[in-house]
Amino acid sequence: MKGFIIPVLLIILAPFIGGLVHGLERIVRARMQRRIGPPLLQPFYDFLKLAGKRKMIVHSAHAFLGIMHFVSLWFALALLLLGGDLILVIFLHLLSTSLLILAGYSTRSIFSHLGANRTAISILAYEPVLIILAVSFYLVTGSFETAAVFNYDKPLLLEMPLAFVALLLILPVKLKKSPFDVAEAHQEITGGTEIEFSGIFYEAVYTAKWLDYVFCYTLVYLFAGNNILLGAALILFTFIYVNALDNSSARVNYKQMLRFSLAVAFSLAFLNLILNIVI
Amino acid sequence: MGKQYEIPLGAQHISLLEPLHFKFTTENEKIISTDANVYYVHRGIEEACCTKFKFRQVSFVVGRVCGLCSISHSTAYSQVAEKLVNIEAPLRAKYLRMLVIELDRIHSHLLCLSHVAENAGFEALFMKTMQYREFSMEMLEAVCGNRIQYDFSIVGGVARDLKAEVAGMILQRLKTFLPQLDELVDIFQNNWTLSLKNKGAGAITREAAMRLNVVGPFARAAGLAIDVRNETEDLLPWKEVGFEMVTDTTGDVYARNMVRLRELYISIRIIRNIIASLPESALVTETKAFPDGEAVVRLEAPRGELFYYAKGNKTQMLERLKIKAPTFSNVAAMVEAFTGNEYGSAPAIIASYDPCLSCTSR
Amino acid sequence: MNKIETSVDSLKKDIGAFYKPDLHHFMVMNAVDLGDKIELQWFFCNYAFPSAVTTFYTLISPDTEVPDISDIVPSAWVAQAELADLMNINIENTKKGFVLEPDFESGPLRKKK
Amino acid sequence: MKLAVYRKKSPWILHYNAGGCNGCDIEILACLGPKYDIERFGMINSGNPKQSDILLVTGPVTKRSRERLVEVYAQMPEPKVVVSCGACACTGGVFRGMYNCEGGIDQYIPVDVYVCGCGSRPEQIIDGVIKALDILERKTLELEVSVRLKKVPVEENGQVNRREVAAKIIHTQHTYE
Repeated sequence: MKGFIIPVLLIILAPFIGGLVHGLERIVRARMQRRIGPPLLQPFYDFLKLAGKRKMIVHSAHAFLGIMHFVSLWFALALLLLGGDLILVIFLHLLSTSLLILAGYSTRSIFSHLGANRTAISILAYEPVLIILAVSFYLVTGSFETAAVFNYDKPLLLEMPLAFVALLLILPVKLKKSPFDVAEAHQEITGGTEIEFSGIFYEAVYTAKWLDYVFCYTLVYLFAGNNILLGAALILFTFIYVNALDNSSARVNYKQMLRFSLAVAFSLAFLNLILNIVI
Repeated sequence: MGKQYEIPLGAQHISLLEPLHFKFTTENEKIISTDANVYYVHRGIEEACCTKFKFRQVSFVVGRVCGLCSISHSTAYSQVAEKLVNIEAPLRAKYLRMLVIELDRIHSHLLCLSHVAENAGFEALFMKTMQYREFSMEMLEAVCGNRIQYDFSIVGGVARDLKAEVAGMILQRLKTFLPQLDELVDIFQNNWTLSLKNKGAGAITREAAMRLNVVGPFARAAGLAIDVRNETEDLLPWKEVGFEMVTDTTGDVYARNMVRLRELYISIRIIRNIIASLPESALVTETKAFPDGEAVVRLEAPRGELFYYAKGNKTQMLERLKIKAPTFSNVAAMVEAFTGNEYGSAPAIIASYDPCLSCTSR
Repeated sequence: MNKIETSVDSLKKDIGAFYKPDLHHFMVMNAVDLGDKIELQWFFCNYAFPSAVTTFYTLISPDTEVPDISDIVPSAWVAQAELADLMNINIENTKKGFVLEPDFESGPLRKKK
Repeated sequence: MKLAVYRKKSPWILHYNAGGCNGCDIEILACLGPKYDIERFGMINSGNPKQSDILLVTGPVTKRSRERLVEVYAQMPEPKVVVSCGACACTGGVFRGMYNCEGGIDQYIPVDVYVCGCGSRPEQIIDGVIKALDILERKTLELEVSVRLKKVPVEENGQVNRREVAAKIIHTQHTYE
């Protein structure tokens, strides 16, 4: 029973944890830029403020798709933490992103369309690597279930180091950080798909970003097996790496991103897969 | 053939400081043609200068044409008015004008560079450049009394003197700024992702620059050596204080950044030479004459050649004042240089033109 | 300032004979209202001798159609469009409305009668 | 739970230049930099009208930018405040009375805080925004209650006469608590 309580607690608290991570990240980024930065609870202040704003919607389907994006992402996260099938988790995650893309296409704003286009392209950049990662996990642990990974007694990092590097390379795409934040690209398309959301409906998209943090860092944690200390160390390392990369690079365009992630990250993951098969 | 999208950029957009509207026709995010609307900021200053303000007041009004290069505008106007009333500014006033113009150039170029960095998605470099830029704002405040809108140059001379302790402070701050500038050059030159974004983007050839009469760092980056400071005219003795032409060859965003950064070294040298050899004389040449005849003046503002034409009729009011701002000459080339680039680079390209539309439309 | 007089008919011929893209730099086109006539000016300067400004000028009446020089000097369309609006003169191939809004009386720089 | 308290802690800024000289705009940019760092108050330069709370406007309203100004203002969801930065945005400044200027943004949209100066210093702008936050907190949700038609629509030739209906709507005054 004890092994059941922690995932459920994590699932319920996921938005709070994600918000805290986001707040911490804003402080870390500000300190890296020699600024003071906002308070730690700033994302929650934003959340509560947005709840009190007037609700303006473009059309009801658009708002509904935004909320469903949040809900389905939470489902994907729940399944990941409860030890579900990794392939299913990845495809649920894909579903939630597709809902956001649909929302982006459903308005008439050109920036929203461009954002949806670019989100679709970034899916193309990171999704193959995630699938190969899932297959590698299967080859090592003998099961697609994440429960098997959580209970695996050796750190997976040592068995599939190249896959971890590949994951590190695609994380900026997923978390929308420079140099691969083409889907959000504030200076080019002012937020892309989220441009037409406002008030409480923007909150859904904003909170979904927090869930994405928890989702990504859980993926990182998978590499530690059942070693909690190593997992925490990996998460901390990834956190600092992502922010340092964000602060030391400009945004590349989507073609360069696609080329880089398919040529480097994908081939690293594939090489790792072959090594796992051979050994 | 893909589907063609029309992407509007402006009049309100986060990557733009001022209202400016571009309409890009794109195919798979590649820009095919561009349409520009640059006259959002037209206020009618030329008319007001000839009907509402006396000719001595106009130097304060033309400073408000543009907040970034207000000293260039008021200096250029002061010079053209001095030509009309047949006086010459004292030598010390000329040196002080050059000092403030160069300080202003440092702040303007650093602002442009930080804006390029932000529009390229490099937030940390934006913050760094803005931090280093603050010193020039503080120095301008110490010399002129205001962070922007200096009202320093008046008809006949300058309004304030340079105190010895302020001069010492400038030299000291320049000493701390120099290693910071080296650091910026290093980042702009060697950062890999920034060069992916900047190299080859928004390029213009030397021939096209000549054909379209481009001025300023935009032209110098393409290899066209045009700089009004290179003239040996007696209006402002640039060559005495160590001016040197900076040019590059490729004409893309990267070259424009490099030209701006290298010009900063020249500006620092000029400021040091001015402070070292500041002549003693009066600050203002007094006269009671009224403007008569017509005159033209050219001056190198941070963005390029500034041109003033004035005509007087022996009264307090001018007959005609024509202002040609640097960006005005560049509009035609700006529209052309987008073609063939990614839409993703467009904000960085716009920032690298360093457009000043309040100058252009007045 | 080196002033050369020209006329509306011979303008394109004169500028075409004078202007060399690799030698001359077109700065701006200007107009001054002299009451019943308008003085049009075209300013050029030389890359090699930058302090020498050459001006072509001509006097026209307000309803004359001015030839378009943008086939000789490609960047001249900006200056022409601005002047057509602000001075309310007719320039060949130039539409009004580039600077001013349609609801505004044209020619704000003209002398008030 | 009173949500109005949190408006004060997370104001998102939208900046629009309605025809100024760029002086105040670069000072707003300087506010974002490390020396003044307005992000420590939770402010973000959001650039998207639909997600902003504070509209920072600079410059006298020129004839071509006035429609964009009103449009940007209308796209922002309530509660919202408007801060006019600089002498030109407040009264028209040196440009007052020029033929293409309207002289002050309060001719078109309601202004809550006027920040003086030519150009406004970053300290002044931050001070003005902090003042605007107090006003933002006091704005009530009554602003967003849509006005219902009290009377039966007038039918004329089988069609609703919208102009007459609009004339008969009783406008409710926005009130502060």
